[in-house]
Amino acid sequence: MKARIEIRLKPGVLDPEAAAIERALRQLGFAGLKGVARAKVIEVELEARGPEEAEAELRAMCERLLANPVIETYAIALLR
Amino acid sequence: MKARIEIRLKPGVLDPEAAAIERALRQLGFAGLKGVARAKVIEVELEARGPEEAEAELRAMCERLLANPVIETYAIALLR
Amino acid sequence: MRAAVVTFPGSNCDRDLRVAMESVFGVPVRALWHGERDLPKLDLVALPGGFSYGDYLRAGAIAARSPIMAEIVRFARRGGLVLGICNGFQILTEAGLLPGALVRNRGLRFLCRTVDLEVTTTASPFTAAYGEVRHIRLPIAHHDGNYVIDQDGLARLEGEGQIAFRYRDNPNGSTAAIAGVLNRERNVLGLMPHPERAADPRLGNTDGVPLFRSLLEAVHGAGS
Amino acid sequence: MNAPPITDELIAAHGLSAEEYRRIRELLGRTPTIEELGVFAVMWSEHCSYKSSKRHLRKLPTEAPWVVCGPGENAGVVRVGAGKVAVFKMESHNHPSFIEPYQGAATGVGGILRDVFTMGARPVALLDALRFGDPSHPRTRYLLNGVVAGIAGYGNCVGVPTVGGETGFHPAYDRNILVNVMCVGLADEERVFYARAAGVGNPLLYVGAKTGRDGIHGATMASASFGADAEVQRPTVQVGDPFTEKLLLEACLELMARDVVVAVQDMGAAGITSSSLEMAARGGLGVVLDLDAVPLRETGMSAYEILLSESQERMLMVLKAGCEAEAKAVFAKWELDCAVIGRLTDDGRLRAYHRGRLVADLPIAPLTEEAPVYARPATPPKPPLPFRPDPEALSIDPDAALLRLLASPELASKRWIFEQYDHQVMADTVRGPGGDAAVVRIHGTDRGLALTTDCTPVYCAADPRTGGRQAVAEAYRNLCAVGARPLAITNCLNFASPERPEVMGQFEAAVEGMAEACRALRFPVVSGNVSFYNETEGRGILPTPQIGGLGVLEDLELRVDLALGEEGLVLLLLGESRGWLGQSLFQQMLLGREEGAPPPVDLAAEARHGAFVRELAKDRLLCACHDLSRGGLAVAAAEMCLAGGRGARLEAPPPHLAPAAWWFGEDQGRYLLAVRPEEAEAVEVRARELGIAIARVGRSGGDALILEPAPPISLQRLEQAYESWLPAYAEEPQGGLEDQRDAHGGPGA
Ligand SMILES: Nc1ncnc2c1ncn2[C@@H]1O[C@H](COP(=O)(O)OP(=O)(O)O)[C@@H](O)[C@H]1O
Ligand SMILES: [Mg+2]
Repeated sequence: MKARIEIRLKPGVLDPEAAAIERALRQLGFAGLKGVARAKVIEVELEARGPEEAEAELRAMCERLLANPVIETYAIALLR
Repeated sequence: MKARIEIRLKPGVLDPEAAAIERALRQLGFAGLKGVARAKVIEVELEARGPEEAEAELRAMCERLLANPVIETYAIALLR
Repeated sequence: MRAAVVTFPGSNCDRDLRVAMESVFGVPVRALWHGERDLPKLDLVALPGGFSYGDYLRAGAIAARSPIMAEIVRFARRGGLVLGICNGFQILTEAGLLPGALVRNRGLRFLCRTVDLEVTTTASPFTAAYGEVRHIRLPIAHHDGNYVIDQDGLARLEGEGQIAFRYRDNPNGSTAAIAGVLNRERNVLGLMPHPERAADPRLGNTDGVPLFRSLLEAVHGAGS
Repeated sequence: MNAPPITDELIAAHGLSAEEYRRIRELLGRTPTIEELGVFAVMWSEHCSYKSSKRHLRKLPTEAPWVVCGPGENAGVVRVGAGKVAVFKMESHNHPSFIEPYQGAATGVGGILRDVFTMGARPVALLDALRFGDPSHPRTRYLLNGVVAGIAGYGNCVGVPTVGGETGFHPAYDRNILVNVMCVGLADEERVFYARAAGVGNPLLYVGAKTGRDGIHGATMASASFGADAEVQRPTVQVGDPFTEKLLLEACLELMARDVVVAVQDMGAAGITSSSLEMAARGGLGVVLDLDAVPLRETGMSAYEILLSESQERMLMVLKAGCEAEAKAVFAKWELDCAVIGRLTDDGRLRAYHRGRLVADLPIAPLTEEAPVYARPATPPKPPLPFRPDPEALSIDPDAALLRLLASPELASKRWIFEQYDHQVMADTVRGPGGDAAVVRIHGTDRGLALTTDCTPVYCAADPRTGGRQAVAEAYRNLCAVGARPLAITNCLNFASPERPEVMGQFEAAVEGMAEACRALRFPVVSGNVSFYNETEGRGILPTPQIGGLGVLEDLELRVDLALGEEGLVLLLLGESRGWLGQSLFQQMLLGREEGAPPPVDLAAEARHGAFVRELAKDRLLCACHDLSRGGLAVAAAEMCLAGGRGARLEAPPPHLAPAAWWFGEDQGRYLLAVRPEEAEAVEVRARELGIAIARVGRSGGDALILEPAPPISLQRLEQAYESWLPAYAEEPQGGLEDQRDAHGGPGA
């Protein structure tokens, strides 16, 4: 089974990296740019008896290691 | 117009962070784990006269800054 | 010797590098701002360590697209000497002046310590003065010093003798323990260790001095 | 937007007491606006007002001929020679680091850096004093990793070397870790800037990052103890941007080198509010703010949010009128936002306008100098019960015991931590972490600053007064041990809730102990910080008056190191050994107890011994030197051997002392010196003439440490014991939320 976990900063949390990328693109002359945001994707391949089990497992991975619940949110998508 | 750019390491380039995540998950007891891969997502909002122009612009952003062609590949998806 | 050190927003070893070069070269070294679009007449341009643009996106990526880098690429293509240390090395790979790329250390942590190195070639304007001394110690201080290059690229580096320094005890997972590389023309060097932090007897290590002396001799001839 | 009515709940949520609210109403002669309530809440918070500590801090000596500026400014200023001054301070970021260790620690570094460069000084060194809970506590590993990475991530990027610090573990910090960071900067004496506003009509220039909704009410958070609901605090987490800080640092120093800046203050706790108020208050002026001019990162921010935001990497400057364009050009070069957001007035009031509305109109004095001050009830600490070990427990095999101590969390090498810190950037670090005091060259000279942080919390818990004296004395000793002349200290006083009389009793006693030591050692306090409310559900930390010491080496050539480099040196033990084991690490690690009184501190002897060691250093008689602290003689000898890669043979204990007392006693005021054999006698004679106890205890040589009559311990085994614990512990996989929930005392806990 494969899954994608997408992790991003909660709204309102400062993302200095996104701001720096936006500034750099603008300086390179991309005038139509209106905003930049970032997320990380973690793709996991795992064995599970079914989608429920997989989802529970993935959620546990996020809560225990992958996401920092204080400043980040995550979304899980099972690919199959 | 909004777009998502997904950037990942080329196959064959070792990703020490993905390796560390995999190791850590395993040590936390996620036994069914078979593999971990990572990608970064950069979401861009831009003004463009149409999807072609947007796509050309986004491609230029990737080539000129967002991706390092020596080790990375990128994929662009227009969201609207 | 006409030398300059470039300051990018976020560079933090620019002063250190100027001080070290001045102590060996015996002449003032210019400070160049990253936004400048013309280079003065120079023999050597050095890119210092630090965290240009916070190392955001990828270490060295944003700095490599600074206005001054276009000039430096031109300068290098004409045969000018270009030295990149730590973040400067990252910038040079991002700018395409050196092959390969630098990614996160294998241990994922920032690492600051003094390491044992092998001077792999003295056939370059950066390393000639090491002469018989092939085993040196220099400080490292980086988070993204893990040098990656594909098999073909590595074979080319080895075939052409472009590997300038190797770690004796690979601290960051670099391919073939590479700590510093030359371009094929041998006028551009990038290295992760910090010779400028080992150029003052008061700090207890002078193993970086021959690197700067090599440059002086390359420009002015041996015996200078 | 409708302003909420000022209810009792709202007042309590702002951390104001009913009595304080009554005073506010009386002062204003009306009900405050919500913005005004917010301003009072932060300005009268413990964090900003020092309302519980002020009366006691006055007891600390703050003056000496070399002190240029004592407490009260952003940082203390002392003369260090060659026309230079050192500007330094220590600050805590305890609560934020427990909630989000990486960002909490990172923004702590950012804040203390700004305190120093605000004064026109270039930061040249950082030190971090860290206390974590029991290593076996489920959250400790996660916090350790996050805090260290946060300090590294910020300090390394800004490019200021982290040259030293301290790291301790104790269950009392399980739910209240301590992250104290000290920053030292250098400036020309005549170019120090103060946060004193002057010149009615002068503009207030806002510089740096845009304002977002970060850390609103961080200052009140830092003054509230944790309940079971620490999660509720989450939205206030601030994220640091060291890149912007670096630009801000360079831009401010560039501007301050010109003649356009009147006063500067960083925006720390309570952001725009406290920075503008404090500058105006120091100059006896008023200020009018145009909140619409503040650069914002988020849309729809209210006046309340703009006034109280704690977004990082921001500064407020009073400029000379007419110099706005010159200032703006400098900030534009560094790609930083800046805006004139107000002016100085002569009416002693803070007035803030937002969208054409006057949202706050407050007299400044009651918010600052005249803020409430409390004489909180205090119960004096109980004297500790004596430690009466049974004699059998003290006849031990010193080799096995030593290996246990070296591998203990308290003593084990902190290399795993300090190798994550760039301790060499700026190329002036002469001695980085791993010695008694770090030594940083004063750029362009042959002089050096010696820097250390010290505190022994178990001593302070057993007897706060002695603990306070000891912390100061140990800092003094660490500076002397490298040959430096101690000049002054900064401090960070970390305690539990001041509303508990026993905690106030600890605080008073510790401050008195510090004051005695500072006076006796001519080692004044020039800056500092108080962090109260380090407790969770009534369980407090050990009293931790963390000291940051600064000294000067007139000539770097005369620096002494602890590394035992040569064969055949004579080891001399300076100071009296009575075998004090009360509160010792030996007791804790080998007997599993924390009993008795801490070792007494004879301040006159400390001063005498320190001066003597400095004299010996000046006369180049010391080949190596190390002070004795936790773990006593055996540990000091082992650390010297490890640092120099050379063994030593130490003679058997004198007959009147039990082996454990001799090898591991923690009597104060002692140093272990390595001298050339032909000079040993001269050193002994000089000591005796001064009435200082000195004894030959061994010789250097070989590749093992021998504690007679025990079998030799090879350097390899010593190193294995010393170096293995921390990396093995820290790099085990970390748990995440589950563990955090547990630590927060979540459901069922
Ligand atoms: N958190 C830390 N950051 C940097 N250096 C540290 C840290 N913790 C410990 N060290 C370094 O490790 C060495 C030993 O620390 P410590 O046992 O506190 O020394 P001492 O007993 O001499 O005060 C010192 O040089 C100190 O600077
Ligand atoms: Mg210490």
